[in-house]
Amino acid sequence: MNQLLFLVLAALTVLGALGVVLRTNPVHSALALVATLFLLSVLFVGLDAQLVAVLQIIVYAGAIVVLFLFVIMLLNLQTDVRVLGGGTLVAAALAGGLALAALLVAAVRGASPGPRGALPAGFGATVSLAHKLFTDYLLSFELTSILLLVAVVGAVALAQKKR
Amino acid sequence: MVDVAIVAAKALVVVLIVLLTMGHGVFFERKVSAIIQDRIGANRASIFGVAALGIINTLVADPLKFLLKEDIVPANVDRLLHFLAPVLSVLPLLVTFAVVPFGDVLVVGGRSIDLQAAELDVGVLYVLAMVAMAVYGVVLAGWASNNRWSLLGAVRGSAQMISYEIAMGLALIAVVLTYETLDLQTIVRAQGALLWGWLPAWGVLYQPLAFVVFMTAGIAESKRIPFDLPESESELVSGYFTEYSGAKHLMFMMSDFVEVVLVAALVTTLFFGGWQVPYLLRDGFHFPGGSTVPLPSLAVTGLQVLAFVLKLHCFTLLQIVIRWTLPRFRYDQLMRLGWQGLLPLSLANVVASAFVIVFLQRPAA
Amino acid sequence: MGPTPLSWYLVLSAVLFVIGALGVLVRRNIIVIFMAIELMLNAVNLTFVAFARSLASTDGQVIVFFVMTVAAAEAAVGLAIILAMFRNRETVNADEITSLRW
Amino acid sequence: MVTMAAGPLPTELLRWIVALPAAGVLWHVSAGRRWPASARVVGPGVVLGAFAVALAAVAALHAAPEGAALRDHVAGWIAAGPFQADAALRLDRLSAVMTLVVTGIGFLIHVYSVGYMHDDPDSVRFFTYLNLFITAMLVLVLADNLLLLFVGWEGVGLCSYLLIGFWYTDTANAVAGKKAFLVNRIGDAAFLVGLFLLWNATGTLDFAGLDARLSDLATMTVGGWSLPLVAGLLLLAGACGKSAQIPLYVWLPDAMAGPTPVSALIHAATMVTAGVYLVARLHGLYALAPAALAVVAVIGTATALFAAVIGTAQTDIKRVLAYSTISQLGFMFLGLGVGVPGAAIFHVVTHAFFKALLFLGAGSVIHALGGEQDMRRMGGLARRLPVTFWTMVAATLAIAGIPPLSGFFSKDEIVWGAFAGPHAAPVLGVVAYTAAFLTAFYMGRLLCMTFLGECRASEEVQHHVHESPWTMLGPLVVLAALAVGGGFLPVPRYLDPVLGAPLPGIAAAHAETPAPLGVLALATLVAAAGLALAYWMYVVQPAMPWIVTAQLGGFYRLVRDKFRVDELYDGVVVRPLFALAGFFARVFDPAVVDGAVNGAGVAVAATSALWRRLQTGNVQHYALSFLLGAIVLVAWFVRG
Repeated sequence: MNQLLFLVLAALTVLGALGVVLRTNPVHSALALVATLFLLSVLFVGLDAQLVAVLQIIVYAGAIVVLFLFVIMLLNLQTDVRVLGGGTLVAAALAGGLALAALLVAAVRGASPGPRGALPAGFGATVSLAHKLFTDYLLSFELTSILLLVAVVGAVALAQKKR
Repeated sequence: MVDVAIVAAKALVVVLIVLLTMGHGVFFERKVSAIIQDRIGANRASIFGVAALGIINTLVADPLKFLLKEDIVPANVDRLLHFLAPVLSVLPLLVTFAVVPFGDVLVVGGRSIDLQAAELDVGVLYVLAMVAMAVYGVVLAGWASNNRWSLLGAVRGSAQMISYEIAMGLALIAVVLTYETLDLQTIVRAQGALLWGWLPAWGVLYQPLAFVVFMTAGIAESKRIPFDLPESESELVSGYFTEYSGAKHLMFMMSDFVEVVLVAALVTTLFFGGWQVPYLLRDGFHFPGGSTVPLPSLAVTGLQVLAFVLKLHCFTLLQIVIRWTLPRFRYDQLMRLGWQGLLPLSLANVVASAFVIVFLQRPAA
Repeated sequence: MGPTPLSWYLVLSAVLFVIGALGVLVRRNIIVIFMAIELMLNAVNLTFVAFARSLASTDGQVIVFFVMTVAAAEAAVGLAIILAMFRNRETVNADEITSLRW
Repeated sequence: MVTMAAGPLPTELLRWIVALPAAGVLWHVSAGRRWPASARVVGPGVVLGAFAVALAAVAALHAAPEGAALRDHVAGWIAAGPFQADAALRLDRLSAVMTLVVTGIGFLIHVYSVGYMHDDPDSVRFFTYLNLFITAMLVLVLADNLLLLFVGWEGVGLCSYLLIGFWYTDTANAVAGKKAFLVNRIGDAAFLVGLFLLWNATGTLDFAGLDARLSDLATMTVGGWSLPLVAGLLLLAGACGKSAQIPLYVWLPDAMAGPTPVSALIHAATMVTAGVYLVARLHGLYALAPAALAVVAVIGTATALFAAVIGTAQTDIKRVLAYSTISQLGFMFLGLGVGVPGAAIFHVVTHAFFKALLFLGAGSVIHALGGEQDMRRMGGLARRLPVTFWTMVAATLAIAGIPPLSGFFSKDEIVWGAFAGPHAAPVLGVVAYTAAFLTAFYMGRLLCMTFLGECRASEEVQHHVHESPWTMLGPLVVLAALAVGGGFLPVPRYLDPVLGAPLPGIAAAHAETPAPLGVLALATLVAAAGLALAYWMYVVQPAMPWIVTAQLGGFYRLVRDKFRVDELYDGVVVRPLFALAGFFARVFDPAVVDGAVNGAGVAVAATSALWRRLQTGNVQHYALSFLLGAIVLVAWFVRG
């Protein structure tokens, strides 16, 4: 991907992420999250991951964040009065977060580009991913179905009104 | 440069087709409802005495009125989101048409142009993704309006859309299973085959159940009667767009109709051969009896686009007839239909399709 | 302007991850905390996809698929818990839901 | 004689010998509740089956070269590092004799039990235990290594306990069972230590492996003592417990609390001979430790005399037989000790015949008298119970040693071994003669008091006296035939190949010199004298016992009270132990043990009172510790 394009997208993504964390209104946070996820999906397309990009929109933007919004509306949440947790916690978290950021960037900066050679035909296409899913990752794939089933049952059981 | 121009041209054609069908849809809406209810319908506005069966009224006067009305933004609303909501509700739907093919290939000056605005490997998923995005318009409109009715409408709307998206997606999966591709153009091409030498192998023959489910879910997605609970004027004033007026209100109205056209386009593409004209191949007609009528390539393409637009009109009309025929559901009925009716039905359809496909290895197409 | 190096993606991912982590730590609203968790997951997804591209192997993308599945399950169950909790406690503030302790 | 086809021996037969009674147990446990009557058929049936299979296996053994053994490796059992013990069975001539005795006599007693336990509501449980006992006993005698033998050893101990306390609602029975168990535990502990020693020294517990290491063992020492001596004495302690030898014999008389078939099968014919079998099985080891053998001989002789003396003063018919058993087991130990294990095993066999017969006969009498066991309220039953009487006569003559009945041959071999065996000790021979005389006397006394003279039972009881059913009499007759003719079985010669000298030059071969005629005559004379004295005292001159007891006075009371050994043990062992336990229960446990436990609890509680401040319940505080952990991890990765 073009470096300039990347920088623009990255800046927007970071802005979106900051929006998620800093906006006091949960609906705004959710929208910032959607924007971030959408931008990430664009980055994915730039990384030749078309299927993942589309799934990102369907699953995250189309389902998960809508669910968030739905719950926010159901609980009729308004702008937070007190946004942050206790002062000690915030201070410790900020210090820790900065340390982690510094460490991660330090760890990552020198990452070797890896064998960047020519991409195999159909890289990131549905067929190649599906093939991987149903061969190498078959067990994990089937297990996720169980996970989802459990999640569905659990969510229904939890959200149900007690009789 | 030429490529960019071609893409722009294709996009323009798509938008034109959509706008055309939508305009006709609006007109049908007024006139067909009048016929159904045994009245005359829109006939007031006229230009120099020409009412043109109400076309002036529906396609000129009404939009003008909307556009020229004052844009009222209530106090204490989230202005940015209030503005964004109508855009977000119509934009994803329009963008979806990018992957709908409206013709085969157009051969111009040695160039073969695929008549599909965006050739996407994951077309079907793209459709699902964009349809899913449409929820945001509803949700934001309801929430940003700072109005009880709006919020309730938005909650209803988002729940309804999410619920029916699932059935819609599962119906699409059955279709994908049948054609073994996610590309809509490929799906349409596969429907050009003939069964037993004479019957066009349209998707509805392979997936009748998926068609019914998809159509129902599509109508529910468009939030029109009998699924119009998010706006249900007798309960929620106007639902999530109660606080909208003028051009923004028009955009919500538009998004309803765009959705109608979108459903028509998808049904056409997936189940009724898309741009396919029976027996018409690239070099002309090849009738089952053996007789052929050779046609020039340009004529063939023209026929195909025409056929596509015609089918689009048919299914738009069908949806309008349904809208004016059925009463509104109760909310629990709506949810039961979605979760206990369509969802198990489409699931069973997917499983059955998978079995059939595995046993037959591939469909006769 | 040539193609973007891998490390740029990784730095972006690290920054997103830390923003998400900070969100989890400092916000009181538990729904926002959840969103921040999604943000962290997505930061990791970006790493996977970037490495997949860099190593020309789709395994990274497959992992993203699993991450999404888990995220969906987590969101469903998590929000159901939040709903149930809100019904009992009338609050979504993390520091007011502290009865699970000595 | 079946001639075996050339080729591998049918070793798989062995597992079926054990499996059949085990299957019987399973049947009783699973189906016995629903079809209680089936136990009467299945119980004896599986033992008969085991006997038949054992016969086939012995026939196969016969076809094999002399001294060979069938070995059936059923499964690997324990393989822990260098320690190896397999579930393997072994049939050589020694175990063949024992197996046939166990299954054969066992079958007869099972048949007898069908009649004896006919009216007992718990007969299914009875047959369950009995079959379980047969299973365990077969594991014991067929085991290929000492550890598996120990399993069978404990198994028969368990069955003994269960069967002694079979009528557990009577506290005395339960107490007797517990006593048997605890006394045996003393011996078993020593047995286990002996096993550890042997394994530590040789690295194997297989009989074949042990025999192969004998020459190494001979020179080994433990704590300055000869290892074979120490191991032999430890194993002897176990044998003393199981075979009721001084000082661990006290449980056997009390064990008569169990049903009479149990006394016959377990506490006379089979289980109590396990100690004899063990010493015979390890005769190679004992050959390396003549001092241990001497101890065996002395203990045996002392027990034989001591128990015989007590036996003369008991009035309970089963107790007389119990002391008789102890005494006869003492003879067997004497045989082992003086180096004629073949004769000892021979005596095991004949003793099984006539002692089982005696117990079953006694059972028949008790049955006829409605549960009466006191001989002072018997008498004159000969005409009323003719079959029982005549079979008892045969058994009495056999145990007394009247030729040509079986006891004469086996006992004679042992006593002659004391004079002429490889480790001859004439003093012990003389004592043995005394014990033999007493044996004849108390057996004659038993016979006379029970069957001859006036009947001293109450009118009510006399009225109901009846001969037992044929399920009970049949085994009596068969056993009587065996008791009469069993002496002609060539058991010692048959056992020579396995019980001969394990290593050349360590112990001389079994005494081949036949006993001189004079010795035989003397033995016969001693036996006849004993019987005659009993007849004279209890039939001809019924007043004599009173005169004798009055003359003996205190000594008589001492004998009647079994030399007050139980009281001695009670004072020396049991009470101090109880006192010690009381101290621990009342002082040590509350103060020290509970104090430590509670103290630990208090300490933990105090510590956690500090630590639990970390648990705020706020999920974000926990998340913060996640973050810190992540920082540490990433730092660790980045570090290099």
